Amino acid sequence: MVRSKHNSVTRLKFTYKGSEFEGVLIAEDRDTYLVKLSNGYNLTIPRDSINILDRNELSGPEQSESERILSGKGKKITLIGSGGTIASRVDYSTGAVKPVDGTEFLRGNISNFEHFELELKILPPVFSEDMTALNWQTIARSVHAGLKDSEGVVVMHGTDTMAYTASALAFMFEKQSGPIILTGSQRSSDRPSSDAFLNIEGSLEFASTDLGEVCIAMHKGLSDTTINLLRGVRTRKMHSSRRDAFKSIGGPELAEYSKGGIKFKESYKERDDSNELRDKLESRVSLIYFNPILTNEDFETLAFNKRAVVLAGTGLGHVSNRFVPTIRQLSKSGIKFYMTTQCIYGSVNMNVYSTGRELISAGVIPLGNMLSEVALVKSMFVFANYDPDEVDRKMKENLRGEIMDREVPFGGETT
Amino acid sequence: MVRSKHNSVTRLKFTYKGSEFEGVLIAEDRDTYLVKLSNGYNLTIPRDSINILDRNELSGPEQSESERILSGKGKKITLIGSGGTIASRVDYSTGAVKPVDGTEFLRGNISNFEHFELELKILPPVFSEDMTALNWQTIARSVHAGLKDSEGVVVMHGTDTMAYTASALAFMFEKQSGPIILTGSQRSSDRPSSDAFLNIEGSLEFASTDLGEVCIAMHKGLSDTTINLLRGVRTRKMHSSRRDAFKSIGGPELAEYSKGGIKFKESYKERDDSNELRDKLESRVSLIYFNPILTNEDFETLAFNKRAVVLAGTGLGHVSNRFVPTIRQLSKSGIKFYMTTQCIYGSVNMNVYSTGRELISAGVIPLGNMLSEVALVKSMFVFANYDPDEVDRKMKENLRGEIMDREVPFGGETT
Amino acid sequence: MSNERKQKIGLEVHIQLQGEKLFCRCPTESSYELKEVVERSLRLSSGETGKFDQAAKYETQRSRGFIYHLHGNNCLVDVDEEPPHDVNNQALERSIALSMSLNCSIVDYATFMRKIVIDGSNTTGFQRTAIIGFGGFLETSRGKVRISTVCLEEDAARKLSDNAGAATYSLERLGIPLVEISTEPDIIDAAHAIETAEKIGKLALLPGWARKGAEAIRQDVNFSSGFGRVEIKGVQKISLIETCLDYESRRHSTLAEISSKIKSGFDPEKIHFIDVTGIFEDTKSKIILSGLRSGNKVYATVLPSMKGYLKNGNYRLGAEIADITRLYGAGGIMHSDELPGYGVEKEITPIISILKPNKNDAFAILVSGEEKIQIIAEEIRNRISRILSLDLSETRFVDDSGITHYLRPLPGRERMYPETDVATVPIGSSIIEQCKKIVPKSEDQMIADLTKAYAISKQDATSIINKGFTDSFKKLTELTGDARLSSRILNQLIPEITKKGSTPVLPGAVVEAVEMSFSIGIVSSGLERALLRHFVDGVSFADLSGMPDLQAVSHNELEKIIKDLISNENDVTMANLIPRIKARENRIFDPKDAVNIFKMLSQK
Amino acid sequence: MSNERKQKIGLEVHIQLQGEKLFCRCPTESSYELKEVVERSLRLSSGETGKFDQAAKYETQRSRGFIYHLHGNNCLVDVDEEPPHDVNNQALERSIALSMSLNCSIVDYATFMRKIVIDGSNTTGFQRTAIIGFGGFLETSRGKVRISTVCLEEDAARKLSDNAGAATYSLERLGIPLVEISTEPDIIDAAHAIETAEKIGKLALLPGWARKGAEAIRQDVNFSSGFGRVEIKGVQKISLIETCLDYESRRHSTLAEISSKIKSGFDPEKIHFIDVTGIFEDTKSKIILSGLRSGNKVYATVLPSMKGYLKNGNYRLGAEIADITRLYGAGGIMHSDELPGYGVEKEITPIISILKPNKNDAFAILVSGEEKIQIIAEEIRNRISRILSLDLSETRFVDDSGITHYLRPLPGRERMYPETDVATVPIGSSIIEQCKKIVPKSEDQMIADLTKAYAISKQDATSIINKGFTDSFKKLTELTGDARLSSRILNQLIPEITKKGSTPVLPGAVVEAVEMSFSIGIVSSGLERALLRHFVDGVSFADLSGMPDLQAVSHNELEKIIKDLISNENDVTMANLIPRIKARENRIFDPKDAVNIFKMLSQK
Repeated sequence: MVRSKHNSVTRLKFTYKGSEFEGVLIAEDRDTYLVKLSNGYNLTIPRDSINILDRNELSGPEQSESERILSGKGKKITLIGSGGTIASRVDYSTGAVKPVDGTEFLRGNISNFEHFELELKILPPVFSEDMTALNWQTIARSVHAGLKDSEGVVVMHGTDTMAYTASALAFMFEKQSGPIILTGSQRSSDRPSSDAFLNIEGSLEFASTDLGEVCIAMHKGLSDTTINLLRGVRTRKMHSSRRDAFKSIGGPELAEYSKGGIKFKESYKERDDSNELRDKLESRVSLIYFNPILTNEDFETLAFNKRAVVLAGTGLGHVSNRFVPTIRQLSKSGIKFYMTTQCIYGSVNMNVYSTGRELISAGVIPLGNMLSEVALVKSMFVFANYDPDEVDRKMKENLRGEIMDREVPFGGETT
Repeated sequence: MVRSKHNSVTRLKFTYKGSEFEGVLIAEDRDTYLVKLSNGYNLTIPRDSINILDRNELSGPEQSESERILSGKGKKITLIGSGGTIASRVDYSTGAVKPVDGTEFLRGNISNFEHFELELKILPPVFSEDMTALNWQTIARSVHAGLKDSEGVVVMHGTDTMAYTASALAFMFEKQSGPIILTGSQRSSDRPSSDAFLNIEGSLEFASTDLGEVCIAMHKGLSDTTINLLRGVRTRKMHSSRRDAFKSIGGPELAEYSKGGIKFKESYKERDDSNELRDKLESRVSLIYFNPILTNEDFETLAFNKRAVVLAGTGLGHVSNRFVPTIRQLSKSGIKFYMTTQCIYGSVNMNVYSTGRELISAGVIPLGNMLSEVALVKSMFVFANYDPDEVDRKMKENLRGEIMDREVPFGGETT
Repeated sequence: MSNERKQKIGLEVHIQLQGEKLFCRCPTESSYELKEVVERSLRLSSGETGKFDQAAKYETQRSRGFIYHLHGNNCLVDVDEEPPHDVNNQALERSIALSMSLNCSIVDYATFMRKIVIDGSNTTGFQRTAIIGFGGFLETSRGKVRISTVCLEEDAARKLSDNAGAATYSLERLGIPLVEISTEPDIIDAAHAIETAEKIGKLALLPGWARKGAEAIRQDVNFSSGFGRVEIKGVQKISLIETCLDYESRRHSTLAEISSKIKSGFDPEKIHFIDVTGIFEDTKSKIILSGLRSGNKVYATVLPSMKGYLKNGNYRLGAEIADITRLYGAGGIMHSDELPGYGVEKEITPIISILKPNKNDAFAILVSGEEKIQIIAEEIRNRISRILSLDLSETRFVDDSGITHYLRPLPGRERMYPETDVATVPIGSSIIEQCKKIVPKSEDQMIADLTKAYAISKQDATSIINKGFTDSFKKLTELTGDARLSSRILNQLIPEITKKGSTPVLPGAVVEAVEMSFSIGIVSSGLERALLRHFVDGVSFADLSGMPDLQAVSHNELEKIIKDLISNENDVTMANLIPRIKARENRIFDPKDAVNIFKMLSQK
Repeated sequence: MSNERKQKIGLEVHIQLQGEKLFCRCPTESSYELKEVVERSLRLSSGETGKFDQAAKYETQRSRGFIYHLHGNNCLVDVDEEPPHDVNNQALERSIALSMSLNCSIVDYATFMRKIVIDGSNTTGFQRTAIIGFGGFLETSRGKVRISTVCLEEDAARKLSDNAGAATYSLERLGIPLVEISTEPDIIDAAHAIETAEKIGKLALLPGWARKGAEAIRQDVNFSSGFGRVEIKGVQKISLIETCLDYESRRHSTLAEISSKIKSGFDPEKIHFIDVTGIFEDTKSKIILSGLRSGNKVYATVLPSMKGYLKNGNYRLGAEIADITRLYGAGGIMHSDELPGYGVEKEITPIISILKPNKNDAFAILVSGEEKIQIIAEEIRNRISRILSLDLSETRFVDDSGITHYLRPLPGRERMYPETDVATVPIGSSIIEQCKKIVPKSEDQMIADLTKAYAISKQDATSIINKGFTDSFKKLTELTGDARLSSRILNQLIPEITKKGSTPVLPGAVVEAVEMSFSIGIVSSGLERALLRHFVDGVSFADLSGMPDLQAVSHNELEKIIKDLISNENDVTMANLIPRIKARENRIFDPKDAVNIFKMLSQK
């Protein structure tokens, strides 16, 4: 996907290998021109092979300014664009992709456009992989403002780190007066097959329920028929490219949306009467993904000067016994260690094997079936908002559904 | 699971809270005695509450020495015990767990015991989570010796890092004259419900085929009915505790074993005429599991002084753009960066988004759908056995089935 | 019975606690909906010291597959796919409190261990159990019965069916906290056993800790008459205690008789099954024919010196043998004491000519699969030898008619070893203090307390307590200020409503209805009528509020009525006052108040 | 035709390359087994510059769901669940080589772009395509035909069915590399078009690069007679080229006639559908009845000034309208030029009284769903306006009978934009050199080469080349040393075997059989007989080796026979020598050799 903002058009007339062409210049670099010919075809031409007969700068087509608020007849929903391909659109004349500037891009593309009063807020676009705690805070404040004057909020987000952002928002909102739904697209919006529109359609429906949780809404399967509602703190991107990449880990989805409407499948927290945002986040935390090659030195570096270290251990929650003395020592110095499993599915249980018991005695605290990434984000929230003598209890406590007491061997995908 | 080697038995006669008891001392620590009463029940008693009337040291029951080789009528298979709960057995009198010392523990517990001539080799037991490259080499040499005088080898291994070991063996064996099957147990062998025996039963069957690959054989589902044969370099432990935790990622299993026999489902490499072991491994490699909180300093430390760095990036293979200058610089200094996806399922593709293209230009090499952990182990093999100008090509080349060209959206579990 | 003196009776009372399961957070209750099916097998580490438990070993020899049905209250822990979670704190505290009420010492640590059970009733192959209390006693009408231990354990799965190939279990019961209370053999007779069982059961039942339902409290009965201990499993109904003790006692004495008569002539090696399938090719026995059609064979064996003891008056050695063959899925036997019979007649002579029994020998015919006939023979030899040497110790089970059957040998101590997946729980002083607050009182104590505090009859108090209505009774009395009225509502009105109405009414609903009634002005004396109309006839409170026979006439109104009577009806006297008022007024009034008013007004 | 002069004809030839797909590693071939079904919809980013492609926009207006059937040669890429992999190198090289053989310039970079196609035939909503060569030419018997471009693109999915609700596609064809060769409109007539198409097709067919099968090579025909360009899609059979060009040419000239006659009187705004369902309540028309039962309504509209032009002799304006209504799933129309008919008779008068058509106006009846009647009316107004203003440019498709139908407007350039998921591939000198080595020769050149090298007839060479037997021919000739024999075996014997035998025989098998025959001593002159016996009669080589009429008599043996003849039969002469030998010997012998031996011996 090309992202560009230039709006003027350069028309070229040239010869190349003895043939004469006309076209529009789409891009150029040190060596080549990328030209769109008058028959629509694109050609990449070396600078030294082109013979330009005529070059003509034209100002590009006017962007029609869309209304910022479109009054449907239904509930007011705030749409927040935080970046990612979902909140962008393609200019077919050049193939360039730009952020949307109004809700008009949804008209005709989602079937429930007229059922809502939509307000669009565009934050400075950030690639999903570039999101940091600062961006989470910016989004959180924007969501907070959105909740104040609408029934629910839909955040359009890049998919790469969407689950991290969802966790961050989930912890930061102690109370929320409406649903906070994150959605994205796995097929970029510059293709007709994009999953973006059905994801937004479903998200708007979810955003108008009485849900009081931060959730992710994405495709359930490969068909454009069903959108899953997934609890943010139990969701992980499990495939790099499929549109059904987002999976609820260890339990079923909360709800499904299809043309037949919404079907809730699990109990959920209902929305609160007011909003309470605690947007402080501690950044001195780290995630150590244990592997047999990890050196003691690297382990120490990753833990050093941190307040909390989340270990993604093997199996039921183990790291090599060679790290036990280091952990014991750092633990005594005040660094907190929390154990999760790199298996992704299932819970840690550090009573079963002696290594687990050793680690507990060295100071490691098991976090049940909390996902490693969620534990990392949770530690940022807990360490910024609670006293040091409360942090362990808070980390172990189920604050937002991030820990599941029960994992059942039926219904939904369990591994 | 308690591991102990003491063989003598201490009989106690004592009073506790006014009642008189007799029993066997199972364990004692600073504060307590753990006693097995004559009715079988266990009691933990504080030292200061017990009044010992009589203490009697007896030598424990004799261990009957099992034959090391048991001659069934079938193919010769070498069983290697490398540690883990699978190759251990419980002493019901004390609950202590000890490594097996012969194949007798299988008699009556696997249905095909008489079909093979089994030889057991016990390596010094290592907890799965403590395995290092040195252990992989030890196991590899033992397997190599086993292949020389048997039809196939079954390695009993702890499950936590079994997939790492399987990958290491897969790369180290350029040629193998028979199947190399790793197996373990998710339910420890000290319980009647252990999955160990059916796993071994299936492994022996797989080890007597014409397979020329390193595979993992574990339960297919929650029932004790079917054992999966999984290609070592495409397998990951996906659940901390379920017996069907091991999953083939991105493609179906190679074969299944049930009482009906073996059913091959995919094409596989057949065994070679001879063995070729390349057991050198480079340890100056590391795995960086990208997350939004990862600092530039920690990133640099993990890469510094390494020969190869495997990045577990987000989505199609991204890390934050803030690492691009660091990667570019370290890359110029000779450190190799390889990209995999932390989604686990699916392939990286760094052409789609500008971050990916930036990372490629900074020197990062995408590894298709190779698993992060497998890429790490592969880099250890490649950097120890190939010239620097060959390493990139070898990393990208599909050596043992670790890269899949095609991922299909049907058949088997795909995410 | 002549040997009643020598009898020793002990009980193990098992009480299911309601709430969550012992080692996971699944609820103990569940709608019975099949969610998933899992197939398993269980194995023992053999090649061990060789001393592993004989009961477990016995089950291994019967090795089959197990099929488990999973329900809504099952999770990975139940199906042995996840280690146990922390122990259920509420269950632990209640088991401690129960131990305390049984005057036990409480352990300093709850140490869970694994008791190997490989009949499939536990998916793990073991049951987790811990001693919580020991060395206690229970007061009974016939003296103290000592309590040896109180254990906290997991309940087992419920068996749905048991075929030769596989046993099927439902898992919804697995893992429910079970308090096991074992007495010493201090119990005198069946009646005493029943009293003891009931007293123990009520300790958990009355405070509402026990689950509801038939299987929530089960007894195992231990019995001995000098020939070894018999453990009788699964005596769910209290009423079965007497029947099965009676049966077992008779069984022991007749076996002692048999033993004294034939012990010397018994040579176990003569029990040896011979394939006689050929003889039955055109048999008229439907039982045998159907067995042959399933691919089985017909076997026959001599039963040495047993002629006349297999089924003859009280002698029932045949049943002891059939218990074995049925356990191995081979059906019962046909033996010479009952032949000809079952359609077997013409085959008898050829069988005798093959078996060549001696004069005192009996013989038996058995239809069985070829693969298990050897092990069945071995088991019969062992068991008859033990019986005739009067070692009757074994585990039995009781059927619905109170008859006991052989189940397996007694478990030994070998089958227990530490459950290291569960951390040992220290029971410190803060837990002890917490538990002391909730120690259940005995039923007698509760009745005495209630009778005293509310001045109700012992009968009413007993009924309230046993119905679990104590809380409702207290609330009702607070509302009505009348303990007897409250007792009447709970003990008489609720059954009446339930009898007349279509659905049973719960005390909670009645308390609410009383509250509502008072709020709309219904008076105490109209209360029972109001409740009947509401619950039985479906009259709404809005309608009830308009019914005069439920409302009271106020003092002022009453005064006005009487004044009016006096002024208009000259013949009003103290004697006819009440009927006269009633003739004018449908609502309820206080007659005493009326008399006083009349007195006052007439004095003026 | 009078206006043949003005006609311009161009071709787009599409050739499927066999091997792997263009952007994934799936094979192009697959057993047709349904593996999975996926449902999709396609959308265009609207709210854009407003200039997005009209063909694409048109499809959006017909928006429906798409159902995709996945097969064994589909992967995540095909179903748009994974970005494209690297371009298939073999396909790229072959497309370059084909460009070279068409005398094209080769681009310096293969730049893939996305051509939006949202009729569902591509799961992505676009087709990936890149220009590989341009500015070339093809020599034909009637002069050079210029080649404008050679593109490498993905083939589309195959449509299985097309209902109002959803179109269903099978994906096994999607992504197969397709070389698209576009000519300039230099083609003179249908015969010339056929020659051109065949010459281009054979460039890929003869070296075995093209897939086998009916759809492996398809043509689109571009036609213009001065009223705009018509692109006729899907002319799979070469034979249809002539029929459809003929049809289209006539269509243009009659439309020109119609236009000149009624253009001035046409007011598009008069086309307006009125709901006349009420009139048809008890209609006898089965078509309309069945439409009503499906919940549709009946509409009628005036067709201004069209009376006599809808279906009258060559005039077929009705078909032009029906093409539209059918595309929207509304079935055809019934119009006044053919009414009464279709069971519609009594309804005509009421309709006329509602529509009130003018004298020259026609009218039409249509059964349609209510939701789409407006868009159908709009499309009819637009299309008829364009036709009458003689802008006939559009995309059409040809049916099996060679008749063309309206498909959609011509695509515009707007619908192409860069495919950034695929890195631009530089075509450097090493690739160019590699490709030069494999440039396919034209058929004429190949025939000339083969004729010259093997001294076989041009007819035989043509046949060998066109059957793809060149390699087998060369191998055979190496074995037999006799090119004509080899040609005879391939061109005559194989068809004969195939005709007589049950299954067709492949040249590879024949070459193997020849090798085998020689190894067991069968001589060249017996070869054809041996092959017939082997393939048709199933005679094994072991049996063949014993058949004398396939074996040769050696020189020495022949000498012995002739010596014997001479000594025993005095009347042997040169003239009767051969018959005399044959009478004695079944095996084959060389008559010349016999004559020489006889000469030599008689000279002695």
